[in-house]
Amino acid sequence: MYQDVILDHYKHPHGRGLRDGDAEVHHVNPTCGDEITLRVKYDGSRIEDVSYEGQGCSISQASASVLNELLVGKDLAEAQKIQGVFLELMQSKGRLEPDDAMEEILEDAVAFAGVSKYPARVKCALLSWMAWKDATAQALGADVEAEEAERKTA
Amino acid sequence: MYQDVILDHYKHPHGRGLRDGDAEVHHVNPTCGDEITLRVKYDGSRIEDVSYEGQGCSISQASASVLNELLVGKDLAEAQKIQGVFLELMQSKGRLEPDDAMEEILEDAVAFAGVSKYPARVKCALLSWMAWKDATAQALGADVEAEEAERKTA
Amino acid sequence: MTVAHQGLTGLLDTEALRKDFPILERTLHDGKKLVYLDNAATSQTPRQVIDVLSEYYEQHNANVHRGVHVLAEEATALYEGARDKVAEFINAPSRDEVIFTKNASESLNLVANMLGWADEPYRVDHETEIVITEMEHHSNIVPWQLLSQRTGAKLKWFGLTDDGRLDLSNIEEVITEKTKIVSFVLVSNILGTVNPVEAIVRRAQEVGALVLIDASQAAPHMPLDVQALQADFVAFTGHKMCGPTGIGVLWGRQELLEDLPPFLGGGEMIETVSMHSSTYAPAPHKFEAGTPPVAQAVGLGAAVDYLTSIGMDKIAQHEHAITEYAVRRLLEVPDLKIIGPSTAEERGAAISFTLGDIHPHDVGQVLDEQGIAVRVGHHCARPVCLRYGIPATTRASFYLYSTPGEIDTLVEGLEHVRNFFG
Amino acid sequence: MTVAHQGLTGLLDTEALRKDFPILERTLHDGKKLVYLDNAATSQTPRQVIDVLSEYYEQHNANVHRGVHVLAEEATALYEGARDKVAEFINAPSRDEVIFTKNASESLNLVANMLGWADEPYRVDHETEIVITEMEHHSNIVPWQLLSQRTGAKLKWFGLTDDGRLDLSNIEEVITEKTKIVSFVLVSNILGTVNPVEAIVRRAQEVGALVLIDASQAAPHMPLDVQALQADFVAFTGHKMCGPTGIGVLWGRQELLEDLPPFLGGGEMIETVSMHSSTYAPAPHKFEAGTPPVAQAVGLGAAVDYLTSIGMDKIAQHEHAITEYAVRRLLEVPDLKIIGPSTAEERGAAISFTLGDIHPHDVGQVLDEQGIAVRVGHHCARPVCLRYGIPATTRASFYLYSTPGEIDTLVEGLEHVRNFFG
Ligand SMILES: Cc1ncc(COP(=O)(O)O)c(C=O)c1O
Ligand SMILES: Cc1ncc(COP(=O)(O)O)c(C=O)c1O
Repeated sequence: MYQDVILDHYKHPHGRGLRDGDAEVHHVNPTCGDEITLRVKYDGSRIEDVSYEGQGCSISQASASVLNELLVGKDLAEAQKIQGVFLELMQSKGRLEPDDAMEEILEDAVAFAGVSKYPARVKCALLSWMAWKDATAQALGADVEAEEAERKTA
Repeated sequence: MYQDVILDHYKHPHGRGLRDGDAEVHHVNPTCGDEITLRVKYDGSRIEDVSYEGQGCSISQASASVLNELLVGKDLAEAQKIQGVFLELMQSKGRLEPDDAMEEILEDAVAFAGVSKYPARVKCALLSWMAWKDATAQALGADVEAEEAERKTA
Repeated sequence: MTVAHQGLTGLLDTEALRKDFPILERTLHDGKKLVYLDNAATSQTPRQVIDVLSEYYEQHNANVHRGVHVLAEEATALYEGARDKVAEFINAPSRDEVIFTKNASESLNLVANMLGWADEPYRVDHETEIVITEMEHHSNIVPWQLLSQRTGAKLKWFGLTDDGRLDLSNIEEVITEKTKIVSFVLVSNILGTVNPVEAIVRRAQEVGALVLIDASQAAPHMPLDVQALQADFVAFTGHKMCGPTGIGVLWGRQELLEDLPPFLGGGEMIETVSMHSSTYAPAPHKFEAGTPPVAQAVGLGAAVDYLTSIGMDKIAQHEHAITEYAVRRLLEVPDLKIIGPSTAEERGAAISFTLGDIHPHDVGQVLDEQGIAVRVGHHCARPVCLRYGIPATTRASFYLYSTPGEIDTLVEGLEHVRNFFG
Repeated sequence: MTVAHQGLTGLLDTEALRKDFPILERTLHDGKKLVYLDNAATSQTPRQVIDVLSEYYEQHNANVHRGVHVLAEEATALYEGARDKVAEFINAPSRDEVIFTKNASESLNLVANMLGWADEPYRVDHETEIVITEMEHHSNIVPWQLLSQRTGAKLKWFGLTDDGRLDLSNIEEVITEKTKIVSFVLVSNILGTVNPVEAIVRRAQEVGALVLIDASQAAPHMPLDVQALQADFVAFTGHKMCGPTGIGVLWGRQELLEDLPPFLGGGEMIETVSMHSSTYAPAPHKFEAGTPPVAQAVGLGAAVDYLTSIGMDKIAQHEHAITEYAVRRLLEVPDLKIIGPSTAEERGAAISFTLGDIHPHDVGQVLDEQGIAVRVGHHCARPVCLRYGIPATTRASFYLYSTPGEIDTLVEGLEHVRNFFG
C-alpha cells in the first residue's frame, strides 16, 4: 500500500499550514487519534485555498497533501466530483482497478487504491476529505447540499 | 431413584395436614415451585408433632412424610443428629453407600440415597427438612443454635 | 414411517438433517437413544456451527476493530460479516441496527435501561407507564419491575384468557397516553401462543408508545421480518437458533439508537475519551462495550447460514406439522391437559401440559430414564403457572430435527409415567 | 538459541508449548510466519480449550439449572464446575463469589451499577466520590463517568509520573472520607506498569471505601490471589487468558454480593416472580440474568486447567525473562522511546513505544507486512496518550508462548520500518 507517490506526499506535503479561510473544521479519527484542522477559502464557487495542520499516519498526511494539490483552483462542482470518485475508490475494498478515466480525474490520488484493501486505514485516507466536505458545507451553507443533490440526480 | 419406600410414602403420607403448633414456616423451592407449610410443636425439647401441608413432587412429599415418621416423639438433640446425617447423605452426590449404622439412624430415609445423584432433586428431598430446622429455630429461639453449636464441637 | 404418520405433510428430511447434529447420536442410561424435546430451552448445535467456531480460534482469532494486522482484520471482517448476516436474516433496513449482546435477557435489559436514562420524549419516569403481559418470560418481566422501582413508572400488563391467549379486550385501558413502552413476547415459551402483533402495535402507535418484541422463541422457528412487525426493538438469543451460547441480538430502529443513551461503558463503544468526559461511537458500537463475543457472533452467523440454507418457511411448516401431530397424540393421553392453545393454530412448537396430579418433576424424571429430555417447572414464566393455578408444567418443545417418531416415543413414555405413579 | 539469548533464565519450553496453539502455525502474506505480539489485546487459544468447546456442543449442550434430564444435569455440572475451577485459580474463599459475565467490561459496569442502586453504606450519590487512575482502560473509566453523571458523584483520579507509574504522592487528598469506591488496574495494558496494590488498599480501608481491581492484564500472566490482594471486587476477562471470547469474571466478597442489589433482571437470577414483585436468588446467580455463556465458562475452565498445568509462577517467570530481553533489545533501536517503565521491574509483558515521529499506524502496518502482529493506537487508554502528549503508541505484548527469537524478529522489523520511512 505504501506507493512511492504516497511516501513522497508524506515526506513533502503540499500546502501544509493554516492560512486564512472562510471556515475551519477539526476532525479526529477516534480509532487511531489522527487529527486534522482544515480551512477552506472560496472565491464564489472556486476553491481558492485548502490549508491544514494535523498529525497522523503517512496515509492521512499524504491524503491531505494530495487533496490540496487536486482541489485548489477547482470549481466546487468539479471538486465534488473528484471527491466522489475518491470515495468510491476507497470504499472498493481493493476490488476496483483504477482505469485511465479514473486516473485522469484522481491524478496522484489513484495511488491510494491499495489502501482500500485495509479497512482500518480507509478512514485515515478519508479524514481530510471528510473534513474538506464539512468545511465546505459550513463555508457555503445550504447551497452545497442543493448542488450536490442536483449532481446526484443528474 | 424411585424406591418403593419413596413411592409408598408419596402415596400414603404420614401425618399430613396442619395441626396445632408452636411455630409455622412456609418454604418454597423456587426452581420447581414445590411448597411446604410446616408446623412444629414442642414439649420441652421433645418433638410432640410435625404437621405439614404442601404440594410438590413425589420426592418432596415422601421426604416430608418420612420426616414426620422419624422425628415425632424424638428429643431435639437426636432429631438434629438425624437431620445432619440425612443432609450428609443428600449432599453425597451418590458417592455414599449407606451402611447399617446409617440405616439404623435414618430408617426409611436411606431410600433417598439414590436421589443424591440428581442435583436438581436434592433440594426437593431437603425442602421439608430445611423447613423443620427453620420452624424449630423459631419455636425454641436461640437455644437451638447454641445446642447445635455444642453438638458440632462435641 | 408408521401408519400414524401418514398424512403429515410439509416435513423436512430429518433423516438427513439429524446427521448435522452430533449430539443427536448420543445414548443415555445404558443405551437409550436421546429424544431431545427441550428445544425451547436451548437448541442443539450443528456441525456447521461447531466447525466455524473451531476454525475461528485456529485461524483468525484476534481482538476486533482498531487492529492493523492481518488477524485483527480477519476477525473484524468475520465479526462484522456476522452482523450483515443477522441483518439480512431479520430484514433489517440497516446493518447498523443490529447490536450484539450476550443473550436475549441482556437485549431486553438494554432497552429498559436506555429508556430509564433517556431524555424526553423517551424517558420513563414516575408519570409514565410500562406495559407487558402476563405470559412474559422472567427476562421480560424483571427488567421492567426494576425500571419501575427505580423510576416510579407504573407497570401494567395484559392478562390471559383461559385458553392461553392474550386478553386484549381492555387494550385501550392498558395502553394509554401515558404508556412509554409496550414489551411483549411474539411466541410464548411456556404456552406456545403466537401473539397478535398487529393489534398491539397499532394501539401503541396510536398513543406514541415504543414497542419491544421478545422474539426469542420466534427467530429460531419462523421467518422474522422486523420491518413487517413494525416494532421499534426486537430481541432474540443465539443458543435457541442453532447458534452458540453467549450471544444475543437487539435490533432497534436507527433514529432511536442514535437518540438513546448508552448503557454499558467501556472499550469499543467510545469515540473519544478524556478523564473529564467521553463521546460515544455511533450505533451499533455505542451499545457494545468491551471486547464483544466475537467467536459467538461468528457462530451465530454460521447458524443463520445454516437455517437459511434449509429455509425458515420450510422450518415453520415442518414444526407446524409436528406440533399438529403432537397436540393430537398428547390429547389422547388420559388425564393430560394442555396449558395453552389446544390446537396447532397460532401456536409455536412448545407444548406445556399437566398429567393428572403427577408432579412435573416426576414426569420429567421418569421420561429422562427413557432417554426423553423435556423441561419441567415454571419455564421462567411463573406468573403463567399462578394464572392457571398450577405449580409447574411439563413442556415438550420441537425443532427442525424433531420427528413424528419422537412424538410417539414421548406418548409411550407418558403412558409409562402414568402406570408408574398410578 | 542464538548467542544473544544466552543468559536468559526461567524460559518455558516454548517449542513444545507452541504446538498447543494451532494458530501459531499460520503463515501470512505469502508464507511469512505469524509472530503474534498482540497478546494484551487477546491471547491465542490452545487446542485443549478448542476441543473442550467442541465436545461441549457435541455431547453435553443444554440449558443449565432447573433441568431434570441428563444433558441439563451434565451442562449444569460443567458450568458450575468451571466456577469451581475459577474460584480455585484466584483463591476465592467461596465459589459463590465468582460471577460469570460476558467480559471484563461487563464486570466493571456491574460494580458501578450495583453501587449506583445500592442502599447505604455503599450507595454512590452526589455527596460521595469515586476514585480511578489516569492509566485505566476505557472500560474502567467510562462506567464511572456514567455513574458520576447519573448520580452527581465526583470522579477523581491519580495522575502518572513521567516514567509511567501512579503518582500516589497526594493519596490522602485523592482518597478521602467521601470516597465510596476506588477502582484501579493491577497491570496497565498500555504502560505495562504493575501497580502498588497494598498502598492503595490500605488507604481505601482507612476511609472505608470499597476497592475494585481490574485484573484483566494480571490474571493471564501471574498468580492471582484475591485474598492476598484484600480487594472487595476483582474483574478479569477470559479471552486474554487462553479462554474463549464472550466470558468474563467478577469476583466479589460474599457479604457485599449479598447486600448489593441486582443489575440485570431475568431468568436464572430470581428466586420467585409474580407480576407484582420478585425476589432474587443468592449470589452468584443474582447477578447472572438469562442463559449464561455456558460453553464459554466451560472453555474458561479448560483454560484455567491449561494455565495451571504449566504453572502461573512459571508463566510469570517466562514473561519476565522475555520482557527483560525485549526492553534491552528495543532500547537498542535508534529513536525508540518506551512509554512506561523502561526496565522490567514491576512491569507486565506489554511494552508501548514510539519510533521517532513515524506514526504507530505506519509502524504496525509495515511490521504486519513482515508477519509481525502488534497493536497500534491508544489501546483503549487514551488519557495515557494525552498525558504523554502522543497520539498513539505501538505496543508489543507477550505471553507464555512468546520467544526471544520473536523479539529479535520484532527488532529487525523495526529497523526495516525506520529505513522505509527514513
Ligand atoms: C486493563 C484492561 N481492563 C479491561 C479490559 C476490558 O476487557 P474486555 O474488552 O474483555 O471487556 C482490558 C482489555 O481490553 C484491559 O486490558
Ligand atoms: C420468550 C423468551 N424470552 C427470553 C428468553 C431469555 O433468553 P436468554 O436466556 O438467552 O437470555 C427466553 C429463553 O430463555 C425465552 O424463551
